[in-house]
Amino acid sequence: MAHWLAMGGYAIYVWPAYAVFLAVLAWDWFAPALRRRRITRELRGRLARERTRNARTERAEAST
Amino acid sequence: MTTPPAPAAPLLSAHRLAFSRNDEPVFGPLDFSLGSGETVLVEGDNGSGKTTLLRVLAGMLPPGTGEIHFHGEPASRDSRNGRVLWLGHRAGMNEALSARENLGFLAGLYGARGGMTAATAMERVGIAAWIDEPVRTLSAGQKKRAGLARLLLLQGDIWLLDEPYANLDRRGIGLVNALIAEHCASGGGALVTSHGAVRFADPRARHIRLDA
Amino acid sequence: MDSTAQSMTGDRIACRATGVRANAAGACIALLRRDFVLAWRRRGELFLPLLYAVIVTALFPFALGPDPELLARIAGGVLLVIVVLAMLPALESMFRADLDDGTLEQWLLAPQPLALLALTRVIAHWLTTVLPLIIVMPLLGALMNLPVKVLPVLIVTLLLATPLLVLLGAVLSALAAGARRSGILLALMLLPLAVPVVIFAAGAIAGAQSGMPYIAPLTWLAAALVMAIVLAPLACAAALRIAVES
Amino acid sequence: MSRSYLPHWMHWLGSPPNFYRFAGTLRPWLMALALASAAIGLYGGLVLAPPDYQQGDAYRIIFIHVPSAWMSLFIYATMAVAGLIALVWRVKLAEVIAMECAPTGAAFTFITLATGSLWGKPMWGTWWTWDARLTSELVLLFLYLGVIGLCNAFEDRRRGARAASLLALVGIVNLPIVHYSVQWWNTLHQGTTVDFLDPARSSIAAPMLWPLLVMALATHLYFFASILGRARTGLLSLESGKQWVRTLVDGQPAPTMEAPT
Repeated sequence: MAHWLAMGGYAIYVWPAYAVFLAVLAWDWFAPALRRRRITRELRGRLARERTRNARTERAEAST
Repeated sequence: MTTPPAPAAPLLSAHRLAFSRNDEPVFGPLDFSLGSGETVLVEGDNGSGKTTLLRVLAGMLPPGTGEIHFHGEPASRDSRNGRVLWLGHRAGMNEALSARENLGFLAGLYGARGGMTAATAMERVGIAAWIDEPVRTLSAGQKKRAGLARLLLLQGDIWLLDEPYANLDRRGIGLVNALIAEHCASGGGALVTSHGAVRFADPRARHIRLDA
Repeated sequence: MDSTAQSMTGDRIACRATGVRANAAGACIALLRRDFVLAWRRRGELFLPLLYAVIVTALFPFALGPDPELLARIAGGVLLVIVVLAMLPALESMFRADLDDGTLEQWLLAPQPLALLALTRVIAHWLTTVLPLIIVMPLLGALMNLPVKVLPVLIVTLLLATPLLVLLGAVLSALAAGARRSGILLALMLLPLAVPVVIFAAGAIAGAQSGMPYIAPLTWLAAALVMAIVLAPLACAAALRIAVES
Repeated sequence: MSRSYLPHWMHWLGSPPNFYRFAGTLRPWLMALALASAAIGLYGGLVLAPPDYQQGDAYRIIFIHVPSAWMSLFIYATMAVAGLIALVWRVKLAEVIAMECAPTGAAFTFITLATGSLWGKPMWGTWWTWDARLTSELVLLFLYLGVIGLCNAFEDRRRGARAASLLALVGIVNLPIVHYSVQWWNTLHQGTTVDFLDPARSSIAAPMLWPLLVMALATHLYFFASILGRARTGLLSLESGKQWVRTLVDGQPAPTMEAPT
């Protein structure tokens, strides 16, 4: 195993290359998920505000 | 001005014309035509799509669905350009140049009407004294008038006027109505948007009502 | 100006009666004249790229030492890069003012093809902002101790390369005109497009400097210029349409 | 617009809610396949394949470097095709796909440059060389960044997408010219060229070739999974006013009417 990890002496080049590959693709995979969560949170807030606004106007209409 | 004999196709016609922005319908479907000598007034509140309609007709926005014809030909660069004059919110004039220079340039693009020069056009709209001043120094109303001078000077029988009354005083509004009337009398046609606050002079004008 | 309008009116009456449209050559001349008047009115700004080029050129000997041989060896490439950098700021504002004041809307509805107007604008821009840079090249060459035999090749190279860069820059400038901010964005977009131009231009200059043939890269530049004259205005027109849409 | 002559299934898939659901179903499968093939490819490449007789184990970077380089070009081509569709037919989905391709493409281009650099150091003794291939790849990265930057510089995202699509198309004309010119330039300055051990040489031995091809398959599958996810997110933000997004987000039917004024 240690022999394999040493990569024939090239470990300091091979493993960072694979680390870059994995890290960048992990970013690529998770960035849209984070963006998506932000979008849905904002949208949920907007919908909630809209509902309270509508409820308020309905009450106002009922009282007049 | 030479107008073709009576059974000619209208200057501009729209058939089932509709436009959506981001899948939200903005206006339409609309059917209308603008014949020679006619004025069509497009009315509606803010946000009802008046400007959008004019931009679609001018080819600055792609039509959503429906057809537009100019002189009976389907709308294209060839059938539209050179026939349409556009007056929008912006003057279409460079601020550092004088009205004379701007008008001279545009006359080079569009061609000038017979018997009309930058000077006579500016005279007609009442700001001849400012003809050599940089456009930057003109007031909003004067810029609008300079835009009207452009309509007078340039060739093109279909006028698309987006809120031509904005920024104008009572005399200016009268001027716009007089210019439209003259243009129609000489065989042209005008499509005019207004948010309804201004009384349109021509009682025969047809109306298109856009609702938000 | 008034007399022009007057004389134009003469032909237009005939045009109108026969339905012939305003002609393309007249439109191009009108646009060129307008841009020249505008440039003349802002002639102070035209000196800024020149000043920039002179200052940067003067900095090189300070940074690298006044060794005439070293300067002579790098002069061609350095001057090429300085010209490219000096062109950049002006490229950004190629269409912006016209978009903001509504002139582009008038372009769009003019009887002439939009691409033709864009090409005319490129020519006007090149004549007013880039040509002066090429004219002062002998002076800059002297500052950098450029070998005299290289100077003509340098100037011919720039005469081919800079119009090409302005054509490419016009497309990008039109693309960026509708955006909120551009600035560094334009440089970022221009870099990939400028790479081949700079390579061939530098190749020609290096060839002349080392006594090797320099005709081949110049031919490539000329071919690219012809291609760009045909294609770039079309792309530019498409970009301007996107910019006007709103 | 007249989209009616497109095949029916394309029309169906072009509708954002349909695409959203379809992509949501397909995506996990693609990603699972991508991970499985990556596992096989990496096992083959890192464990089974023998060391290279010249480069020792350093050559094992090839199994990510070359697939990434292929992806950087493949994604650019995808972006340009989607951009063309977006410009000509104004299909919203094509705009979204074109724009969402750019970050992933830039990511693969960056990986190519970084791994190439890590490979170059032990092989050529330098982190960077102005080799034709590397230089073209760097230019490609700038093209991607330009597309991303232009798209984001617009207030109106759809207009930004179309402008950036046009830039992508200009770039695709430019890329071969860049490659050719850089090659020409490189032969001109022969002194700087390092003896490049062509990584994609066809004489590669079979135990090294099959992991490379499997890794290429894995990156393609990954890209498809990634672009589906990105396009879903892009559609969600672009269509945030729409009923289907509202129902999707909070499960309850949204108010059908704005507050009366």
